[in-house]
Amino acid sequence: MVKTVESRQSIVIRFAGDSGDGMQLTGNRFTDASALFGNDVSTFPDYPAEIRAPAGTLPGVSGFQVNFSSLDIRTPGDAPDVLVAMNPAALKVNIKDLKRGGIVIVNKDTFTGPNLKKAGYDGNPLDDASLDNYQLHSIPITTLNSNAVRDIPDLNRAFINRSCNLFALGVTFWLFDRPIDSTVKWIEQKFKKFPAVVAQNLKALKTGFYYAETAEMFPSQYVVEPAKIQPGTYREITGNEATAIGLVAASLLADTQLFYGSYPITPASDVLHHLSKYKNYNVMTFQAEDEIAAVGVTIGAAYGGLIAATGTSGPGLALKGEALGLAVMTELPMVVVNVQRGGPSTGLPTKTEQSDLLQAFFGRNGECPMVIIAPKSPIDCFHAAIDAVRIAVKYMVPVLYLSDGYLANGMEPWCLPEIEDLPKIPVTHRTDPNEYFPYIRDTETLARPWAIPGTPGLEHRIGGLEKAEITGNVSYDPDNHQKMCLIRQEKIDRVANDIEDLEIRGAEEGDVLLLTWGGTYGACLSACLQLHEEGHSVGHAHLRWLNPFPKNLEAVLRKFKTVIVPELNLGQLNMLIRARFLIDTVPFNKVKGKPFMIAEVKEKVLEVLGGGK
Amino acid sequence: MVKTVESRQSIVIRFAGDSGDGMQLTGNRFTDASALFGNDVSTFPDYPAEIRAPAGTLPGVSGFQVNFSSLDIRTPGDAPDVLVAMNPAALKVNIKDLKRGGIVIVNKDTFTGPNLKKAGYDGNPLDDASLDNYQLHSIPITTLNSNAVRDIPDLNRAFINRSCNLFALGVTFWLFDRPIDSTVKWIEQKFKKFPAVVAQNLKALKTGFYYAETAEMFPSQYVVEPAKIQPGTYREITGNEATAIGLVAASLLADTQLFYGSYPITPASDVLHHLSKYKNYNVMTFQAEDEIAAVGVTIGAAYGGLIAATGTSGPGLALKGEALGLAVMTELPMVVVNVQRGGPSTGLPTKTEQSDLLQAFFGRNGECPMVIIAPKSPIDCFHAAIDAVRIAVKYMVPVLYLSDGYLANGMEPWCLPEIEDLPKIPVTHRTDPNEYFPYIRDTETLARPWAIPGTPGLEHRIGGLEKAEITGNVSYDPDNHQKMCLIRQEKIDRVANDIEDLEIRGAEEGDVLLLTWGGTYGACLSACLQLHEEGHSVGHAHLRWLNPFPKNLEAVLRKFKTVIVPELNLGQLNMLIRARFLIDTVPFNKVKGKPFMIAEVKEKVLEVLGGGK
Amino acid sequence: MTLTHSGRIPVLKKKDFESDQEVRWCPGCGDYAILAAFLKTLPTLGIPRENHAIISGIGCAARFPYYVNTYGFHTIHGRAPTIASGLKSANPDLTVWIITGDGDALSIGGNHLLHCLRRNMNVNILLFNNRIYGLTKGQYSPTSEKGKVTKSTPLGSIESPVNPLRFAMASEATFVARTMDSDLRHMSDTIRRAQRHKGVSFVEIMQNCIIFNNGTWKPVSEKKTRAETTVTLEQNKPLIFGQKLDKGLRLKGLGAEVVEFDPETPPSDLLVHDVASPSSLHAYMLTEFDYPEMPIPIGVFRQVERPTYEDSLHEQNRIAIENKGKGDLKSLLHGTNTWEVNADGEEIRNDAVDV
Amino acid sequence: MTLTHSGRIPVLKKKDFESDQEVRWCPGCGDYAILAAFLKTLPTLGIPRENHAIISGIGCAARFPYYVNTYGFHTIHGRAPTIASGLKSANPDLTVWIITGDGDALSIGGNHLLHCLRRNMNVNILLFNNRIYGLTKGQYSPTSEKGKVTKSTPLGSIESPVNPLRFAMASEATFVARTMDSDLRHMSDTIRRAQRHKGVSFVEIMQNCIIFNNGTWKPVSEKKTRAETTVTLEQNKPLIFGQKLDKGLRLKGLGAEVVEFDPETPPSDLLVHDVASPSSLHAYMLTEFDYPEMPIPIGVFRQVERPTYEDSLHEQNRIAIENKGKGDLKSLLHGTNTWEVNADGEEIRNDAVDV
Ligand SMILES: Cc1ncc(C[n+]2csc(CCOP(=O)(O)OP(=O)(O)O)c2C)c(N)n1
Ligand SMILES: Cc1ncc(C[n+]2csc(CCOP(=O)(O)OP(=O)(O)O)c2C)c(N)n1
Ligand code: SF4
Ligand code: SF4
Ligand SMILES: [Mg+2]
Ligand SMILES: [Mg+2]
Repeated sequence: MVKTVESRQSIVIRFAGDSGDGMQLTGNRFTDASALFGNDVSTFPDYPAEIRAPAGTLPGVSGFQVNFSSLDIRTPGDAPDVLVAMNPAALKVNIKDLKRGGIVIVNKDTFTGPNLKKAGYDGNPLDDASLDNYQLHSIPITTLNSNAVRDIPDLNRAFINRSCNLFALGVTFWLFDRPIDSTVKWIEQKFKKFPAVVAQNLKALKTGFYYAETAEMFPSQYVVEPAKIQPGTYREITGNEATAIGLVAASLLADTQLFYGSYPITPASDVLHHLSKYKNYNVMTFQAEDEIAAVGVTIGAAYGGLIAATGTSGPGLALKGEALGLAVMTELPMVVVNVQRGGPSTGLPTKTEQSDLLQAFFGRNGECPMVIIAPKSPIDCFHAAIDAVRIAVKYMVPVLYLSDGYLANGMEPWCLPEIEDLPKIPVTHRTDPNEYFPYIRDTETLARPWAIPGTPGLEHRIGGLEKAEITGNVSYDPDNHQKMCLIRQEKIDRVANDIEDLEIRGAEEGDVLLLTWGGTYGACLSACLQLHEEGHSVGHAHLRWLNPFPKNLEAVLRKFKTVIVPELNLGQLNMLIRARFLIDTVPFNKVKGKPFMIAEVKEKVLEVLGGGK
Repeated sequence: MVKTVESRQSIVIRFAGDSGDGMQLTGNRFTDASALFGNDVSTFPDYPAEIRAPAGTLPGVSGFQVNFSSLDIRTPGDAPDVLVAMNPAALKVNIKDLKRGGIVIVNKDTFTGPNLKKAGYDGNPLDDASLDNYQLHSIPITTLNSNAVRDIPDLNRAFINRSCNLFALGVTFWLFDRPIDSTVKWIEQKFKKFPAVVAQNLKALKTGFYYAETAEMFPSQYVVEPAKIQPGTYREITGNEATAIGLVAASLLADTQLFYGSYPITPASDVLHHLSKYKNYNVMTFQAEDEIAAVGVTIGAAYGGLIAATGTSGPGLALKGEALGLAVMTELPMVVVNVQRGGPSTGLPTKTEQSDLLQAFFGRNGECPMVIIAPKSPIDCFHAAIDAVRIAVKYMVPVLYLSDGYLANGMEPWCLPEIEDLPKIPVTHRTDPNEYFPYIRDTETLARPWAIPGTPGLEHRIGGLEKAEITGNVSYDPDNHQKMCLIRQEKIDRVANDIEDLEIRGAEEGDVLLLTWGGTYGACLSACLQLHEEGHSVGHAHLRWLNPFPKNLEAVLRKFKTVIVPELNLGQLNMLIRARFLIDTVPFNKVKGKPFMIAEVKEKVLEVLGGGK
Repeated sequence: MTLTHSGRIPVLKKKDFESDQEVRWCPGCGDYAILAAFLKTLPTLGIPRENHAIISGIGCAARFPYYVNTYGFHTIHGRAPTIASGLKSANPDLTVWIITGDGDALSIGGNHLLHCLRRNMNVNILLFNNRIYGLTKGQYSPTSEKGKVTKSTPLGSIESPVNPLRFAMASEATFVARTMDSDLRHMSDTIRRAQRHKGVSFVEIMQNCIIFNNGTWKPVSEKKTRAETTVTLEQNKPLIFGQKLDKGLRLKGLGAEVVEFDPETPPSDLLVHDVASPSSLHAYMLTEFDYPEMPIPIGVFRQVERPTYEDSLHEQNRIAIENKGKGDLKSLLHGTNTWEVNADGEEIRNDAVDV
Repeated sequence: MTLTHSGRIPVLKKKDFESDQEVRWCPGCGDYAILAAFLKTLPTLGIPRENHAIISGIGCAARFPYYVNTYGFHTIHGRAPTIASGLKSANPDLTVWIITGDGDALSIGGNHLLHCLRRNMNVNILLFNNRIYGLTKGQYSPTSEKGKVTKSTPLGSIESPVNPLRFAMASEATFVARTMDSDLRHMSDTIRRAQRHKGVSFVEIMQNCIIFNNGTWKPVSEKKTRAETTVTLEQNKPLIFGQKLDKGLRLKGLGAEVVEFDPETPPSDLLVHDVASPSSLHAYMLTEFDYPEMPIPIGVFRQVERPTYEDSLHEQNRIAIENKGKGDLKSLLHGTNTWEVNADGEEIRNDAVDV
């Protein structure tokens, strides 16, 4: 058979199997090979529910998706072109996402009675017409793998099937023309203490590779050329790791110790885990007894003069509401990381959502405004964390940092910034007792002085009761209260002087603007650019700062006939925009625990352009 | 001197003095006399900060305001016509509120060096021109009282000044031509074990009365005729008491036991205190260890099939956010009372505010909608509590009930409703195991069945993870999640089928609509009616239900050229209205811990009518 | 409110209590054994299935209710005692179980646990203590040893653990016991005794998390060493342990010491276990014992009687109704101070003057 | 982070610590006496004024920081231990005081108190126990007696109180003491000893709320009965009390009994107080004593040493820096796995393969 090779700009492949099938490992190896090959790569794991489900069931399915491209990738989470499904449950859960006409590779051996039943199939989907819209490749991986490895000396026969994933990886390596050597090296290193395991895995990998080459089952190979990648030093990074590193970087740029108080919660725990490894950066982490304590110790550390941050996810943010009011009242600088997940209540803890925006705005008693920033990509988590610290200490305010599960676990290659390009963060702890008052304000930022315990001559009292304007004494004066409420709002408003203007990509003005925030940035920008290239008058603008809005937001909105606000919630930013600007924006909502796909955004825009429904 | 008598429709008098001066008692006696005289009466206490302040200081001032009228009164909290100030601090704190030209009665003897200093006066306001705009009556009450009572046998000389308040009361009784006999009787009863105290108080009261009559200091007496009061049985009631009674009444109407779980907090504690007295109504009160526990036990009681309610104020509501998400997810019926106070944080705990509306809407993680009702007057607290229970059990949803400090402590005479006019509240605990599923729904209300532990055959599991549509099993299915989020929203929306349409008072359509919610009802309605009578095209509509809005809200709004939204916050309802209807409403905000005065609302309307600033 | 169920209690079997949900713990998790013991014990209690309610917080342990075919409520992290207290107050006839983990109960939920215990709610608390946060994938918990290396403590934890039983004692619990996932019979027995106790029952179950804290209870969980590392508490029996029953515990000042002896002739001054000892010091002392200095006590440490919260709550209502008569809508609305306004607008006081 | 202050410590007087805020407690409130004792003690500690930080929650007691001219933070209800822990971690050189009430500490704040104690944060916790919620005008608290009639319990409370000292002991506190508002000297002395203790110090102060719970500590607060109703704990001294010093405490099994004797010849087997007794049982036993059966112990119950949380926290950083070198921006960004892309778009791995 003549080997045809088709060239593609970009491919999305999803590996799916049981939690025990090693899909995260498989995906990571594929990613590594692709990155080293020179593609732009972006990945997104899709974990099962927080607890192990029985093998073979739908809730037990674990996935890992890799988007690799010869172009600049903006989202790892798009609809896959290829699905590798190690069992019926994996097929069932993931097939809906696959692009029409996409490639499905299954381990045929697992499509047997009990497994099919566990996955809720009545018949065998490999035999009926249900996969007719896809290119199905049904491989008896268990058998082939077992045949290949069973004679390896010292092999632990109980683990014989454990290398099925490497067999599948081999198949995909061939299909996409990836070199296998980096993976070979990795296996040799990783298992060097267990020669039998090395032998088994190598054998499986190679057998898969050669099987695909010789079995004549694929009509062609696909090649994704290396991307034109900007020269520089790269590393791979997830959003959570970038958040952690961003906070540490901010502390170094501010020359002030970092304190992070947190109580573990999915999907925010990794920020704590990462930060606890940075002790030689003098980072202090404090695992608190609950979220209230976590924000409490953070307020204490901020009061003590440190760069203080706390991190959680939605339910934890709800618990922190009361204490955040204290932070607002006492005007202490800190960063409150919230990695959003599916709600309400415990909801879908391992899935992504953008449904805490209004909680971030309003989840506290009284008039209690907070600055809100939302990173737009895993890499931007780094920069947004630095920006959050910069604004917090400059304006003496707590800053809410809204990440989400998609960003948190998504991974991108990161071209490291030049250190010199990261501006210092000036931090001043007041020491001068002359004309010191706890609530005297900087005329530009309205920041009050950061006078920390231990400083001679600045002894003072603060607290959650309303403060008199300058002295900070407790005040029940009616006019003072109104004034202070307005000042706290004004502080937030003035942050607008310090944030970047909104940029428009695609059409500068015209028919439709996509207005986004947070982790939906990539998919929506891609949708916009594709539509624009296809000749449509579509622009895209992205809000990194949600409170305050950038000053030119209204001007940008008014350049377009229609503004679409895509969100992974039921229309939260949409409501804020309508209220502020009285523009009849079009909400575009999805609450499925999953990111937007480029195609669905495009479809929505086309529908609006066509004046459709 | 000839005694002139002027007739007035209504008078607002405020008694103010030190916490120890007995102002609440004085105000209550004046109220009682006025009610018995046949006036419509409405009162509002103004307590000092939560903790005793030193005598004579500004934070130590305590006030009690009585509005008595020959008409139907809608607000006790309007600008006073008369101020009785027992010391300089009381004058300082209250004079700003007095109507121009109003009467000021002071105890001159207290305007001495140390007292003036404690109140922050440089000079003596009785001597300079600062009170020129008022009718000042400066009476040496301490001296006169002491002269009057000092020879009473067995008098405890340490308490000689304790009857100054009754002297002042006597003065006001003469001034407004109130009979003193009910107060005489009250004193005789109250202190019957202490004859010297009876003698002292009676002497002080009468001396004050006769002093006013003979001292020729008032140019005239004022008479407020009895109001045309509807026949019936009356009692006086505060908002908090009405809330408590409303909940008990709902439980009787539902023939189901009431459970109230709460942690004390100003100004909500009295609801707990009242309810704990209703044990012979089989009411269970549970003082929990904190607000989270309070809502937790309430969820448990609702799960157990009772009429369950919990109550708190702003900071406590913040703490309850996470658990309320569970209540929303598990679709259990309960009422969440929130008596709003000044925020953010501890804020102004004894003062009123309407700044928890957005917290009520959005203070929880995820898409987590709740029904919200807000009573409009102390009496309406009774009806709103019943309505809240009715909707909760009919739709199987938690209902947020937003009262405020002004309603909570305000008191009105209440013409008791006929028992037959209170409709029964049907409660069904499912018992039929046929085709039972935990999340099967009523087609009209979308309510799921209330199947309580202990019922044979209905054993099932619920929890905070997302539920599968009908079975209620844990589900991570993406489409199911979106569907369930929409169903939870739809349930709230359908409540609109069950609530009263918005009514318009004043002009039916025209120039300006005042759109209000909560405790500002009375002042704004009065302002509207007065303006309307004065020939302006002004209407008033009041939202008792905030979520969902009544169905005819948009139609009502569109009947007017301009909609003004007066609120004791920085524009919370205003934002919701703008977002929903894209109408350029005009916010009118006050955040001073105090209610609106009729005059300031009128002024605002006139400003808008005049196209002013 | 009292619920009625059909008079006769059907004979129930283990499988009547098994739910149709697939069990979702990691293979080898100690929670399976606890579930098995629980399912085995339930039918022996003589309680109709519908009268059980299992309330849990969040954590691996807290998945428990899904697997038992009774009423079950998987609530939020740390708050199970509050929801259980509300439910039990609403319906004292229910048998209410609280299933919780060391993080759920003692980290975020410590305060509710304290108050639930001192109130003496008649509920049964089973704390699955694996000394780790399982569900969030392995951070140290309030029962983790000092120095414990976990995801959040790469250089070891710096916190002293809290002893759950000591905490329960200080919280005035009326029933305090300890058992372990590796001894099915003892677990089942302890669960049964906890349920039989009228008042709050607190049971620590030493549980293995095979994924994140494997072997944390090794000295006691291994059958072959257990006789030497533990001492089983039995009412009115001397505290004797050891493979050969040749060791015992004896008072020494304000504390105890181990003595060895010939099993044929145990000394007469051995400490005799009494769950209802007049002073709580006996039980408190036992909570201090830790291996290797002392054997780890297993069994019921303390069991005393005190009125339960829900009984007192209902009793106050009963008395109030007896004294004042059952309130109705009319008396509710009228209160104690009303007046009439007649058609002429005259006012007449109805009641005693308000003093 | 370590703060420096001017090398020499000025000689401070009571009035240096008085703030300009007017004190706002009810006339006759026990809090005045506590404030007086505190203000009197502060200058004797040799600590510069700016190095004190007083953190409180919400309640009457919690108003305390306003009246002391140091750093003060009046936080939110129940959370003072968390804010204090953050502050103390940030700056271990500060002398941090936590001022709290029985509701603040043991109702809403019970969990934070537990964890603050077991972590052994080197802070000083003064719990003003008036057995009532003062600020919210008189509801029962977790230390109120069963049967207590209050605004929220017209027929009496149905909850068993928690004993603050027993709770502290179970929470692994390293310093546990009790004093009272009516004994200025003892208060001052106890406050000083609490501050001197390196580690967490927990002091219960029996305080009178004249408005809502007047006389709650009557047996101990009245000078004339105090000698009979209390026993003062002194290190290495036998436990003797009584007007005539004619009563003492003696061990009896696992517990103690009162013996009377001729003051001239006290028996030799009286219980001798040892704050650092090897077993915590000694102190725990003392917490059980209550009048009238036993005299109420006053003084330091227990004081032992354990590394403090904040020291260990900083120590781990020190060691990490020593071992790995102090991290900088470059090492931070690079991490352990980078590759270079050169101008031709070729990729080269920089580091070890990621395993
Ligand atoms: C408010 C909130 N905070 C944090 C979490 C995350 N969380 C879930 S379970 C858990 C701890 C579980 O530990 P444990 O109670 O010991 O149970 P185990 O999993 O070990 O059985 C945490 C921190 C949560 N679900 N909710
Ligand atoms: C979140 C929250 N819940 C409730 C309150 C109301 N509150 C203030 S102080 C207090 C209890 C005070 O009792 P305690 O701690 O004993 O202090 P005391 O006033 O007796 O000194 C309560 C319930 C509050 N301020 N915040
Ligand atoms: S993580 Fe540990 S506790 Fe949780 S299910 Fe797995 S083994 Fe059990
Ligand atoms: S209410 Fe009680 S505790 Fe509070 S200030 Fe008054 S006397 Fe003191
Ligand atoms: Mg655990
Ligand atoms: Mg108290």
